[in-house]
Amino acid sequence: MAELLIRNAFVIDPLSGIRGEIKDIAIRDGKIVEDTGANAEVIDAQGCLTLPGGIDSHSHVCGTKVNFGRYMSPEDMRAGRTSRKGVMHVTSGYSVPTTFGNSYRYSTMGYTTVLEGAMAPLEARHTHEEFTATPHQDMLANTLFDGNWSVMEAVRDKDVKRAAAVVAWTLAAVKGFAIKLTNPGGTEAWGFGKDVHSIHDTVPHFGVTPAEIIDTMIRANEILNLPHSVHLHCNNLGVPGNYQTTLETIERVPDLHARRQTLYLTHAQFHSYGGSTWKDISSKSEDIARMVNARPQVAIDMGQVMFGRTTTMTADGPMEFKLYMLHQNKWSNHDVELETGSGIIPVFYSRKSLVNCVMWAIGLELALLTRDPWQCMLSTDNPNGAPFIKYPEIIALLMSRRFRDRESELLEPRTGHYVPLFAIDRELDWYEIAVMTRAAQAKALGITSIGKGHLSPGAEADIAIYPLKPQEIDPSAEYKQVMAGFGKTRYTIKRGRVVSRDGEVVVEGANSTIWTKARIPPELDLSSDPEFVKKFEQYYTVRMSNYPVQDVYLPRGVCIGTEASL
Amino acid sequence: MSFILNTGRTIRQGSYVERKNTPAYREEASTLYMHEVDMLDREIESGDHVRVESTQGAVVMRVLPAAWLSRGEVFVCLGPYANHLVGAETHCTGMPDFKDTPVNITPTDAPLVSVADLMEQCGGVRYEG
Amino acid sequence: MKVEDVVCPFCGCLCDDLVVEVEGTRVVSVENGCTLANEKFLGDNRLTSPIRRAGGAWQQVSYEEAIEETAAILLDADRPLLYGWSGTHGEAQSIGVHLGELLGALIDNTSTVCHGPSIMAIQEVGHPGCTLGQVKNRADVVVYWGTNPIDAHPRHMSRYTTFADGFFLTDAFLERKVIVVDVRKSESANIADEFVKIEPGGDYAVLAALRAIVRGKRSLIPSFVSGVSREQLFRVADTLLGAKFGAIFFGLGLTMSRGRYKNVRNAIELTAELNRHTKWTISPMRGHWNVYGSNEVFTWISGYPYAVDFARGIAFYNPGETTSVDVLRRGECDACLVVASDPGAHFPRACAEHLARIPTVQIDPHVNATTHLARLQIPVAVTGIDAEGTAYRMDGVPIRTRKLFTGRYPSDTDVLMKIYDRVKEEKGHG
Amino acid sequence: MRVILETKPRKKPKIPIEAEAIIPQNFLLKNDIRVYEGNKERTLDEIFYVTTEGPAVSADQVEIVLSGETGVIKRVGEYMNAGRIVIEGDIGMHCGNFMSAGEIIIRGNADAWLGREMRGGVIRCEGNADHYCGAGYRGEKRGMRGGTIEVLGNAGDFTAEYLSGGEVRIMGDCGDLPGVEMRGGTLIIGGDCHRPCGNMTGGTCMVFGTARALLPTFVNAGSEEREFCGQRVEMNVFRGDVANRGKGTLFVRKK
Repeated sequence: MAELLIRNAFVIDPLSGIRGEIKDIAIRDGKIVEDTGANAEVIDAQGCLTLPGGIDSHSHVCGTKVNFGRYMSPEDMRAGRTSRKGVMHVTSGYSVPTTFGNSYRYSTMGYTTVLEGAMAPLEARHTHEEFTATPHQDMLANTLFDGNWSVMEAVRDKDVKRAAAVVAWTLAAVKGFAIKLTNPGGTEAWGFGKDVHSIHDTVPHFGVTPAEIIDTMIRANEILNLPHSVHLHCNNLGVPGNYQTTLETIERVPDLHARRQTLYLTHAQFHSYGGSTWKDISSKSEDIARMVNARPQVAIDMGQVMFGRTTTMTADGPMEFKLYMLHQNKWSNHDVELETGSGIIPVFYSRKSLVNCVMWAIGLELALLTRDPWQCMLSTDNPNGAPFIKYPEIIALLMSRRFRDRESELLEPRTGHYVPLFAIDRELDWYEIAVMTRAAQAKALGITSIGKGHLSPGAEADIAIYPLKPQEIDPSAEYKQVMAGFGKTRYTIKRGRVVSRDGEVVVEGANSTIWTKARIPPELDLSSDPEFVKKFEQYYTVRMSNYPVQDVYLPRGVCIGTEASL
Repeated sequence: MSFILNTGRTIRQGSYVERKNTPAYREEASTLYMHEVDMLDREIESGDHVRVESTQGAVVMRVLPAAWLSRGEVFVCLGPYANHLVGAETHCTGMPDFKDTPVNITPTDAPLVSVADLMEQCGGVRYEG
Repeated sequence: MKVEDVVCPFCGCLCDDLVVEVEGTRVVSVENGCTLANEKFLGDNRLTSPIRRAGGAWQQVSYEEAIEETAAILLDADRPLLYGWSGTHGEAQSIGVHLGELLGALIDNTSTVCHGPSIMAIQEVGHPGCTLGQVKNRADVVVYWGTNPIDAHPRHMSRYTTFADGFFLTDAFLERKVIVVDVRKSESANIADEFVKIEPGGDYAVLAALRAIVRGKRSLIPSFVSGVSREQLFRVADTLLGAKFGAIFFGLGLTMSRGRYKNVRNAIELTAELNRHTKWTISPMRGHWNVYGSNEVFTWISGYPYAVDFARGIAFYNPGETTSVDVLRRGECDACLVVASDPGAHFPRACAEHLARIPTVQIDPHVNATTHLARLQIPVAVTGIDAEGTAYRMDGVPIRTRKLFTGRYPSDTDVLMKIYDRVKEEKGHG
Repeated sequence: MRVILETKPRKKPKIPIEAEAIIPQNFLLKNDIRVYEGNKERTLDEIFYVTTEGPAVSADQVEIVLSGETGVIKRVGEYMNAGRIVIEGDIGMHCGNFMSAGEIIIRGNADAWLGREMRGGVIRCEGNADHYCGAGYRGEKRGMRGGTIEVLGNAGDFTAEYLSGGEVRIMGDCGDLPGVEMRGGTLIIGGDCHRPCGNMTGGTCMVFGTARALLPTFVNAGSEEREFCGQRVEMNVFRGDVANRGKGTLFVRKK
């Protein structure tokens, strides 16, 4: 029996209602327990900030397009390289690090669970292969349904049960976790070089609208009783004036779930633009936040942009092409038959660019203007807004008005005219940061019941101990210390075992992959539906029997089973 | 040099690729395709053996006519015979000049050699287990 | 026993609809396969046990001895090269990369003499591509440039392009236009709607001209560009612009000819330019069935798709410097492990000579040209026949190959893992 | 201070040495200088006979002289910012990578990537330079950005690829695609070359010999006189590369 006792920890555990108190944490066999025996190994936390392991509910770290981001960018690979050392493998890359690079960096920051934001079902095997090479985090995969022909046909036929059946079959087949819609309808239109420009545009050939896809999938999701809600990347990402689309989308969301949101809107920053061109782009964060505040059924993540170079990558193929025409740098695109698309381009967010400054401000504003931190999660849509290694800096900006003011002096001078940020006094506290970086994620993803995001007995012993003493420092003034502290834990503990210490990775690690399987009545099982099978064999280029991801790809799979309400 | 050697895949080369020590592979990999007019010029008949020489080395091949080539170009499927002629200079791209090696071609009575012979010429020891 | 939906481990098409009949430890028939597939499945030219060269003769050795000796050779080397990888499954490739980092070795895959230049071009300008089903279901114009699928990828046209009916094209052969561009009139050119014959080495100029035409600069174009008439260039450009969905597939005619990756870059930039008007994608015709997998695996572990040098602990990449042909030509490496490929046959003579000079170990099921150059060969199971594992199709779609029977050979994974463990034992964690 | 490094005989002489530590500023600081032979780390005196003469108080007073089998030594002068390196014979790849100031003299030939991503200073190669002289790194958008490279002999293919500042002067011939992707700076080719300036977007290239296989996507913009080695030469002026919305200038000697 492996036992570990953490003493004198300054614990914030929002899901357990602990808002900051000195406590001991007892661990046995990877789980939190009431107490340990006399022989437990002891870590003295010395009053340091101790939180459940960080959870990133939207990040791009594994799979086809992420790896293509590496493949096409030797210049990014050489920008961050470490040698093989001890238990650590070689790492390369700055904005799109290698799998081990991602894993070690997340681990050093106290993150123990990461959701890959977009997995094309046809290429799911690839995502799972990379998951196993990301050893320090438990992984989950959002599964793309935005351009899924079978879904759109069900939507057209107003057959929500059929849509649910497609989702159930696909998630189980590809070992996915949740429904992801990226620019719903737009990725199919992009198959012929087109896009949709509002939620009421008709998707060519299929005769459905993004709004109908979103509505149907929300209901299908709840019929299947999946742990997470629909995870939506709204239409019109990055387009000036797109906040209208975002508002319209949020307005439609019914309140269907008691314990979590009904719709998760990811990287909200990219969807909160006013103006009509890049010249008059402005922040509409106040409108978005007001809407979110009024709709507890919605949760968002920030999609914060930070200055510097990065790589953008998304299933939103048409958006990336637009971005390519602006930047004229490299452009990769990868459409996936019957399912979705994707695009990748490198970008540089500059303080000299008004547009970039406005984007930077919007992310922070959304976090500061959303009243309930459980509704707004901290993210950069890694690596789209910035690599996730910028999280500590974002935390410091949210906790310190002084830091924001100091930053404002470095921005393009007109920025203040286009954004409300510098009129906002709010400074987030330790508790709110704890919510926004783990507890809210666990709740939003629906994984608290498998012991994620909290430290109550029975929970997974995923713990981050930061070299920060909340009782001694003033984050508003000492923001640099906050930044440094969140950048490198004293200890990151994964399933009861110390995996990194003071920035040094100390074990090879072995993670789990969390997936969902909804049980549906046999008559809705598509694997024996002649119509579905026929179309599959006709239009896909792989045989249906070669499509599902075999169990061997999930050496430590954790399946969350649900019963569909059908 | 009077011809440009182009190399590429053929379906027969692919078929025998895992049986490189068989006569069938040897036959395919040592076949040199040449424009018929070039053959006439040099008094080469279909099936004749020729000595093909580049700056890197020389190897005996068997000529077949090809209407699909331009004059001055010859084609040999990729493999050890063609590679006996191709240089290892890559222009710092990693890729040798597989598509444009200048060669001289002269008729010969010498026999075709086997893959094992070629590898022995490179310093290897033939395995015939 | 008949096994359905078998995945073919020959070319990058990775056809997965074969029906293979197995009797005991032998394949007796193959349905749906092309000639190449049939030869692969029915082929019976296995090396039966590990062999070692002792002076001028060969002797059989045990697997244990062979593995021990391989580890010793690699540990003894100051600049070992681990080459090949495209003919095995991803799990084995992964062990290979980790072995490389442990040893401080150079590791390279067969892209180096295949689509390496395509990767270099993609690293300059990106890659607007798609999965093959997009082409099958949508493409009304298909271009094959410097590639001859009929010989190299025999079912490409019937599964994905010319003859493949799709969702938006119910009679592909009639509705789809096929253009072939090559320096020679290949078999594939014979069935094209339009054949563009280019002078050798002229691809770059022709692609540049097409880019200019697509941008509306027709007046600039001389009457002939590398042997192609202005009229034909205009006609081709109009076809490209008139497509609803176009797909370019290119081969070694671009990557191996003069200009190398700059040819590919020009083709990619033409594709990007065309996307301002209509939908176009471009894809390399990858050769080995799992060469793309080796690029993927190398990339997620090391950051680079091929030609990775771990000599300094970190991963360093620079084709031309860290590529196998260059390293062998310069006589740099002092030991070589060849896995699932045949550099003896497919590298220039000077490279084969260096392989013969240094201790070369080959892990491969068959006797091939490299066998004669090696000091040691360890036979393994053939992935897709008596071993299984992950492969990536030419368009990046990962498919799990099947194991049709359990034979007497260990898999690449088994052998490599033992070598890795042995090396790790010697090196420790440090 | 003068540091003389003469190579020692090695058991495996073809294994390249990586010696980015051989730069004047390092010898001034008397760092424990390490080089690499394949995957093995070596002290400087395992590879070289080292002689040091005289004092120096700043890096610009340091001169390093390399002699012997130096053609396999890579990365000499990388990140050099002052002083002088003289190579008596040939030098390996990547000599003068990222160099920002100072001077490198090569009496023999230079291997590939001479002055890769150079920022400033002077490299003078009295023999030939191999491929990618004055070029950049894979995937980067800029090659050499400043300084001067002068090659008295010939240069290989892809010379000055992605050149974006400074001057590359090749007195002899160049191979294929010199100035390809060029976006700034000046490339001067005294002799012949093949397909100059493909896809260029900016900068100036002058070819005083014969430019073979000139690409069809350059617009003729008249003629001008230019001076080369004290001679006035009548040049055709081209703008391009039109395939790439380019605004570069290519001068080619009139026949």
